[in-house]
Amino acid sequence: MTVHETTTATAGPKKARQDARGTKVRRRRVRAAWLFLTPMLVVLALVAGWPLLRTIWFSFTDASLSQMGSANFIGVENYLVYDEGWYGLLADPLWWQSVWNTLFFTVISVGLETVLGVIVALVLNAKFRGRMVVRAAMLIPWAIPTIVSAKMWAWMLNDQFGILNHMLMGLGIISAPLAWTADADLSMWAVIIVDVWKATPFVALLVLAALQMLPSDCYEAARVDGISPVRVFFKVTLPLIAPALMVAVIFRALDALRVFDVIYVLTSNASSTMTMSIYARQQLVEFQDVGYGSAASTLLFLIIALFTIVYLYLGRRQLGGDQ
Amino acid sequence: MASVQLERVSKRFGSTHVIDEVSLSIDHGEFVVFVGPSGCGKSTLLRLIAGLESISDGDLMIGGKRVNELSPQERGVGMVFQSYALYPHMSVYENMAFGLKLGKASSESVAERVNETARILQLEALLERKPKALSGGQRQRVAMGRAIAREPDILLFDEPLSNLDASLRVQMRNEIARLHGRLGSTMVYVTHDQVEAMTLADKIVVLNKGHIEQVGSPRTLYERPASKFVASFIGSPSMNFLEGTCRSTDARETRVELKALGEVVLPYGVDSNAVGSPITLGIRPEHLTPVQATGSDAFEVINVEYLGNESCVYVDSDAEAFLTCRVEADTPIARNDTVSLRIDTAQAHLFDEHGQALARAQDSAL
Amino acid sequence: MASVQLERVSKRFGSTHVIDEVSLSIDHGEFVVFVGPSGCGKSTLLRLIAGLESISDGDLMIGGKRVNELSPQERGVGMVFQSYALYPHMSVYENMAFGLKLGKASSESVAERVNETARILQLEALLERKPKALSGGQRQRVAMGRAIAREPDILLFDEPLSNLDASLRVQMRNEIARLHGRLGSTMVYVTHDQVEAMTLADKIVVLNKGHIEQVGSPRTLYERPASKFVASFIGSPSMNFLEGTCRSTDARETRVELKALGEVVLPYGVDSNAVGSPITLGIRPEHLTPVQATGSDAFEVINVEYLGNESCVYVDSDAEAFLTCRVEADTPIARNDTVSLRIDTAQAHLFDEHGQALARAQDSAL
Amino acid sequence: MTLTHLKRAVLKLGFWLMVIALVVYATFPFYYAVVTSLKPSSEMFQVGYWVDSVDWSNYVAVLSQDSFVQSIINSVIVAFSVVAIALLLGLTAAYALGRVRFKGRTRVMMLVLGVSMFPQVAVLSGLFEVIRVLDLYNSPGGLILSYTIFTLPFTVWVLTTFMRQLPDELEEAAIMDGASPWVTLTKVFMPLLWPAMATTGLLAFIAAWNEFLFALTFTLTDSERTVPVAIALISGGSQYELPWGPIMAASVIVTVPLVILVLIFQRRIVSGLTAGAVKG
Amino acid sequence: AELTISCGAVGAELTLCKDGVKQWEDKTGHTVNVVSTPNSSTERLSLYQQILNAHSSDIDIMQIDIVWPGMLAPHLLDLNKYLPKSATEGVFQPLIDSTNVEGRQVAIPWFTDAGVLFYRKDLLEKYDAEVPETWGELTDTADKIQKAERKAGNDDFWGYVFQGRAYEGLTVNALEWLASFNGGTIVDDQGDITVDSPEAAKALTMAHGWVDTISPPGVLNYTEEEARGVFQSGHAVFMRNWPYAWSLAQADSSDIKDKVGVTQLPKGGSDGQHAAGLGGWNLAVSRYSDNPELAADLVAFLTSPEEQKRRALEGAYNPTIASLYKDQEILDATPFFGTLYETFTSAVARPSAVTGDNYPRVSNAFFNTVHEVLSGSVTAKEGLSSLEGELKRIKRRHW
Ligand SMILES: Nc1ncnc2c1ncn2[C@@H]1O[C@H](COP(=O)(O)OP(=O)(O)OP(=O)(O)O)[C@@H](O)[C@H]1O
Ligand SMILES: Nc1ncnc2c1ncn2[C@@H]1O[C@H](COP(=O)(O)OP(=O)(O)OP(=O)(O)O)[C@@H](O)[C@H]1O
Ligand SMILES: [Mg+2]
Ligand SMILES: [Mg+2]
Repeated sequence: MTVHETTTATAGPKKARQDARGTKVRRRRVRAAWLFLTPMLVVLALVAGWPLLRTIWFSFTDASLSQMGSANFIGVENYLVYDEGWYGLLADPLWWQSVWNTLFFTVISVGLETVLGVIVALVLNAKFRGRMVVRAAMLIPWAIPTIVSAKMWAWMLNDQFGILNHMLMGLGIISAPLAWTADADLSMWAVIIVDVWKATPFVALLVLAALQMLPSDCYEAARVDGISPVRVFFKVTLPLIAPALMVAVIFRALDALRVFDVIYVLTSNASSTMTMSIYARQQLVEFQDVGYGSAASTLLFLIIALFTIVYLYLGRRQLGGDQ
Repeated sequence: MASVQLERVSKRFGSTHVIDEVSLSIDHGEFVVFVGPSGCGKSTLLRLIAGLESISDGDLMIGGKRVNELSPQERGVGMVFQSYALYPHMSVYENMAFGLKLGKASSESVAERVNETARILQLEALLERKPKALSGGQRQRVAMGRAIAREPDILLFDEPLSNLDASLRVQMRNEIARLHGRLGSTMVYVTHDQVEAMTLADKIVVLNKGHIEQVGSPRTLYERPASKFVASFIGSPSMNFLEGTCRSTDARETRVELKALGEVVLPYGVDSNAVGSPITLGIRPEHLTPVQATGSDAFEVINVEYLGNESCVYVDSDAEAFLTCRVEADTPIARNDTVSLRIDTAQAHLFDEHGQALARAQDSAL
Repeated sequence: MASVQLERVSKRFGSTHVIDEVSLSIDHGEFVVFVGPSGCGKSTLLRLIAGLESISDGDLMIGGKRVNELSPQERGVGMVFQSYALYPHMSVYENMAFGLKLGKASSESVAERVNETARILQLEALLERKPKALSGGQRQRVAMGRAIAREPDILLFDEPLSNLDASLRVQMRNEIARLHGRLGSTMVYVTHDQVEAMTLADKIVVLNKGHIEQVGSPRTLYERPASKFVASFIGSPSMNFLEGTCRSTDARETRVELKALGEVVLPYGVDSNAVGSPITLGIRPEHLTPVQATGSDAFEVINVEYLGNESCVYVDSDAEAFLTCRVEADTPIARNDTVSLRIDTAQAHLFDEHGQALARAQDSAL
Repeated sequence: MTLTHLKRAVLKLGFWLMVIALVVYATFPFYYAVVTSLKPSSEMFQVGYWVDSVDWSNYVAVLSQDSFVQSIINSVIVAFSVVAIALLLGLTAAYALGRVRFKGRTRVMMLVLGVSMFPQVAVLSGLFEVIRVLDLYNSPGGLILSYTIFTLPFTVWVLTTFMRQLPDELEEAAIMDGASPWVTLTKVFMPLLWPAMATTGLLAFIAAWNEFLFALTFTLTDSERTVPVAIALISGGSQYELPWGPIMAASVIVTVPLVILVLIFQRRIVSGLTAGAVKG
Repeated sequence: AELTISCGAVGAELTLCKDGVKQWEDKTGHTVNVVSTPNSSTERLSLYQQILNAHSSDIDIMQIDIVWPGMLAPHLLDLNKYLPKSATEGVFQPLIDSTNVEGRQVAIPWFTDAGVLFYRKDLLEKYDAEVPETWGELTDTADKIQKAERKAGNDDFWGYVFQGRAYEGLTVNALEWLASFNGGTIVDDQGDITVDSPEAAKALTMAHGWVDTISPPGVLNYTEEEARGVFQSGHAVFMRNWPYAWSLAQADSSDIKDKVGVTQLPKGGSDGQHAAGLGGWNLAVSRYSDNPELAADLVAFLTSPEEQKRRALEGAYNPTIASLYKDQEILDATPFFGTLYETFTSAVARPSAVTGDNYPRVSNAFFNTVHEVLSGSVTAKEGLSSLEGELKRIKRRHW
């Protein structure tokens, strides 16, 4: 809203700028805003502050699970060190492989989820009989616990007694059963299929909410103007739901960049489906190497942050607010 | 051909009857103005014609074809919404160009048309702004620009000038008239502005509580209102009404005994059935002249309103409401004066108990 | 004490100067009307007074206290928004009661106050409806009800009656006047309606492009406009302007040579510096009378507009624009007639090259 | 006329085909889970689209465990508390972030987002320590607190986005009516944000309902565990044997409340809430 | 006092444990809480580590995998200090070795497991084939029967299924192959890396040859259950699995009831050896326990011969005490225990003790390499030599 904050830095003599920045009302409003923010920030600091700082700290130590107390500071050795050949995270081809896998997975699955989610949301937004039930039905994939749904899909994707192969073969699309989760070429796609299936409702629900909040009267104008629904969608609906869609995509992308359980349950942690999170977990949990694992987590954090910032920068107009 | 026929069209919202068996015929190229009290159903009627609301009952024909079930785009209408309904994320230019691009117009001709419309509406300087950064009147002009830039067969205007200042309103009114002349399209126009209604309309439709009170040319409505409602609604300040009784009537004159002003003789005859029954005499402010009080029939002046070009004198008539007289701006009459009232009897209207105008004997067609 | 002083108040949106060093003083209990062209900054000025926009420069005082930094509630203002801004999820009743309840009024007195307001605004039957199910005019009345129910010290109205029909508007106008009398609160009112401005205002402020053109009583503005802008803006149809040259002036009369109408003599003197320089003569339509053409100075009638209570005659003057004359409704003049024009010279105004009114010699105060 | 009718019919048909396709796509795995859960364990390794004979034994087995029922109760408590906290804190924060322009707003937004950028395993042990310090280990409180780490950023962002879209004039009107920010938020914005709140609430609820890693790590005894852990702990006779039937039955059981919840919540996801508010 | 024990997950295992605990409770009058833990051993491990790292006393006694003692040792109690020597008497030596870290007895073996070969008696009979003694024989027989069965219309029939997913199970499987060819156990007792040997290459090349010929391509993602699924639904003739599959295959609802045989895993060649991967679970006591003596006592009770016998009888859990394999009662209940005695005594342990903390890395590098070899993305030779490099790299951090 424009109350008391409208004087922007674009123009106007210096005095005015200071004046506007310093007004009591504005200050009071800002104070109220911080007051409103505080509970959230306190809770977040409480739950996230220590764990995150700790992770970052450990990434510079040689801590291991069995001797966490006696961790030594080793600088960036976990990241990169020369000791008759390069060692460390940045020199590990598996890490780079997992970065690439993660990005591939994220781009493809979030892309598909977005498109599909918008389509589903449009359908759910239409008025028809039984809409309630369909809405509930569409949410089911998201509602099933990931560990269960991943197992369920593992079951359905099973090469021998999986129903998917059975169906595809019944339809004559494939002649021999495919080893969805074992075949290095297919396993990533299997994971993507499952993730898209699972996360589409998330996008759909958010977009649905955005669709419901649209101003209704300019749609009437579009109808009278005789604009085709497709054009209305791209020129009116899409720009108007863009902020919500962007947020949905951000959170989906964050989840996808940190993807873990689906892959963990569905495929072996072979290099073809190794993601950054799995890599980090492997180091942290399976290999007991808290230092190295924390380094991987921190790097993962940095990569995500980088992407997020780029993404937000590109989409800043959609999100409105700070120009 | 863009004629519009409504045949016993009704609209209900739940149990509220908003439009009640309205029948109306609008010729191709005609300019029809809807007037009526706030909430009487004008916008609803426009929305029914546009196809934005479903018709509960009755038929709507456009160009002779029943269109009840057609979508707005199939009806070939354009509309200026009372609530503007601008696209919030588009600039003024885009708002106006959006509907145009559809017609596969080349982008040059789109630009040309939009710029021309913007010029007419004096929006040239604002083309890059978003609706949020516009004043109320500017938004309204954008809403109008959007509809007229498309030049559709049927144009529906819902109070398109209500938020403009008087001089801009006059200009816009002229532009609309010119547009009507140029396009020859059918226009349906809702307004609360007396002057707009009178000057633009080929035909004025007076609506009241969802039904049509009277349809006619501006002059007919003003000079021969079919009912007390129309008489009071058209013309501002409103017509004065005086209760009384019809004493006698013949072909040439009618005697009426008024409670407040005593007996007056009107120079025309009315339906003889009215004799002896209660009657209401209507007289417009400009036909009621206050003069220096002459003895018995003296009334007190409650207020004198100066309007610049004229003044209004409010007189306490002992009747239900004050009587309003329209006088020159620099009238010597002041508050608390006592005045007599002179009625221009030729301009007086008579209404029966039910508010219907009494038919004049050998009334010449207007 | 709810007097309002603006001292060199400015407002900028980015680089757009919307309000430019406006100084204005409004007394306690005064009724001030803002008028001005669409987009001139009226709403912005109201919003500055309300505290909804920050003041870029200058001081705003309420009751003698600088309030630039106070929040709206501390200023004790109520406002009717041009865009209504109704709470869409609340019924009409709740919309009006919301502010009252926040004011910690007892629920009984809230109900009483809301019902009374609803009665005044003729909204009783709609109290349970949501804004969505209201007509434009009904919404506007709710917006007004919300502000006046609270009876604040300062009431700001932004075009509160623009979507109402003429007769309702007259009633509402009277209600506002009555409310003003009863509450004695300071009222600032934006309108495009000439009649509202003239009848309600103690003082009219004419705004143009963010600065004040003239402040004065309705009569002053109408009869002694300080500039061509004010002259053209106040009064509808607008004043006619004729180009010419000042030939001579003395204490009692001024001779002006008009391009279109030849020499006219005005019965008052002006600043003698004007002699010899180009000049504009302004004459209101009601003071320009078309008469049967008498030889040489004959003009063609372009159009005659019938307005019910009067007619407008548009005459082609060879000057830039048409000349408008206001005549009786049943004028015999018709399109394409030729007419001569008679000027009521006592009512003519003179403006210099820059559009400023020429000071009249020994001008009596109005 | 007939042509338009035909066109409309075709469009309608296409629409319904689409609906059906989407429903099948979304629910087939669940359907398959239901089918599997109703099969006796002997038919487990056979592909079958239908249930020939209904066998409730898996359900009986699951529900007869007290701890499973208890875990559903725990999940309900945890998920509802998480949603309540997330919505409350999210709404207030969204008001500040979406409606007030102040320096550092973007930074706060990014900070909030940053919390969701670390992999869960990385924060696990730190969070474990925090929870132990706060003495919330093995109690619903620990889960409720830890779940805010992923529900809160999401809620804050979504609500902020939606909050920004509400017309400015409404807040201005509230200000003129003398409403404090808190009243504006609760009385004016909240009712208008129902679609967004129902959505985020639902998503947060499901996220909390389904969370596994924290729930596993921060609880120890059966009486404190939540549903996903309970499901994960269902096992067969030996380490390697996966008891598909009971797992599927349990999954179906815990999904049903969610479906009901969706049916309830989605009534709030209605359109046109702001219609009629402002002109222009 | 109150103790907390984590043993097994829900199911028969848990019931057995609870029964045992109950007896101890009755005997001593203390109370014991039994908490269930995730079925997946990695998840269980990370849970333990969370708790142990927090020095929490929440769990006193833990059931830990045979490969974990090396990792968890710092957090575990030296049971020698609390228990008499007799507590580990008669236990298989490899198991004792694996639980003794730097002289500290950090856990007591509770039950054991070893890889065995399941085969379809009926099919071998039908096609007149012998139970294979070497991998070569197995390959031939499997191939033959698979071809014949497919011809007979059994389209998705396969010769041999095992655990090929890149996970700990593959380490065990591949270790068995290597050992059966005398290819060592990746890292020897001294900690030297021995994996890059011609024998190992041979073994892996052979295994690679199975994929998509006698083993389904999906085997690369099989764990125990997937393999059992294929075998138990009658779609394979041979299967490598743990003994647990026996009782399931013999269950009434099984398709192959009474058609199954169990034997030792084949030798690498005529000069090879039968090598079974060693699995199993131990009981350990947390150092942070408030009642270490009691906890140790409970461990001793649960691992006592009597208790192990009960578990063998009621749940077919393989005892860790050699003498119990001669117990007639046990042999009557589970006849194949006798045939497997050899297997258990000669089972090959994974090099977890010697690599300690680094075992998971070693195992991970190993099964990843094997998986790559199996899926054909590298040859066995290349894979092993790069594995050696990788292991050296890991060893850099000293094991
Ligand atoms: N956010 C903004 N950014 C830039 N310009 C703005 C913004 N808001 C308003 N304006 C401009 O400021 C000027 C004054 O606006 P304001 O709403 O005060 O006009 P107004 O006098 O109320 O007009 P109207 O009679 O049409 O309502 C307009 O020209 C408008 O375009
Ligand atoms: N959705 C609805 N449900 C119930 N009544 C409605 C609904 N929409 C409109 N109405 C009522 O229908 C009547 C006609 O509304 P409409 O908008 O057509 O009035 P209008 O003539 O355009 O009035 P105005 O001049 O005030 O714009 C009004 O009394 C209004 O309250
Ligand atoms: Mg309307
Ligand atoms: Mg305005």
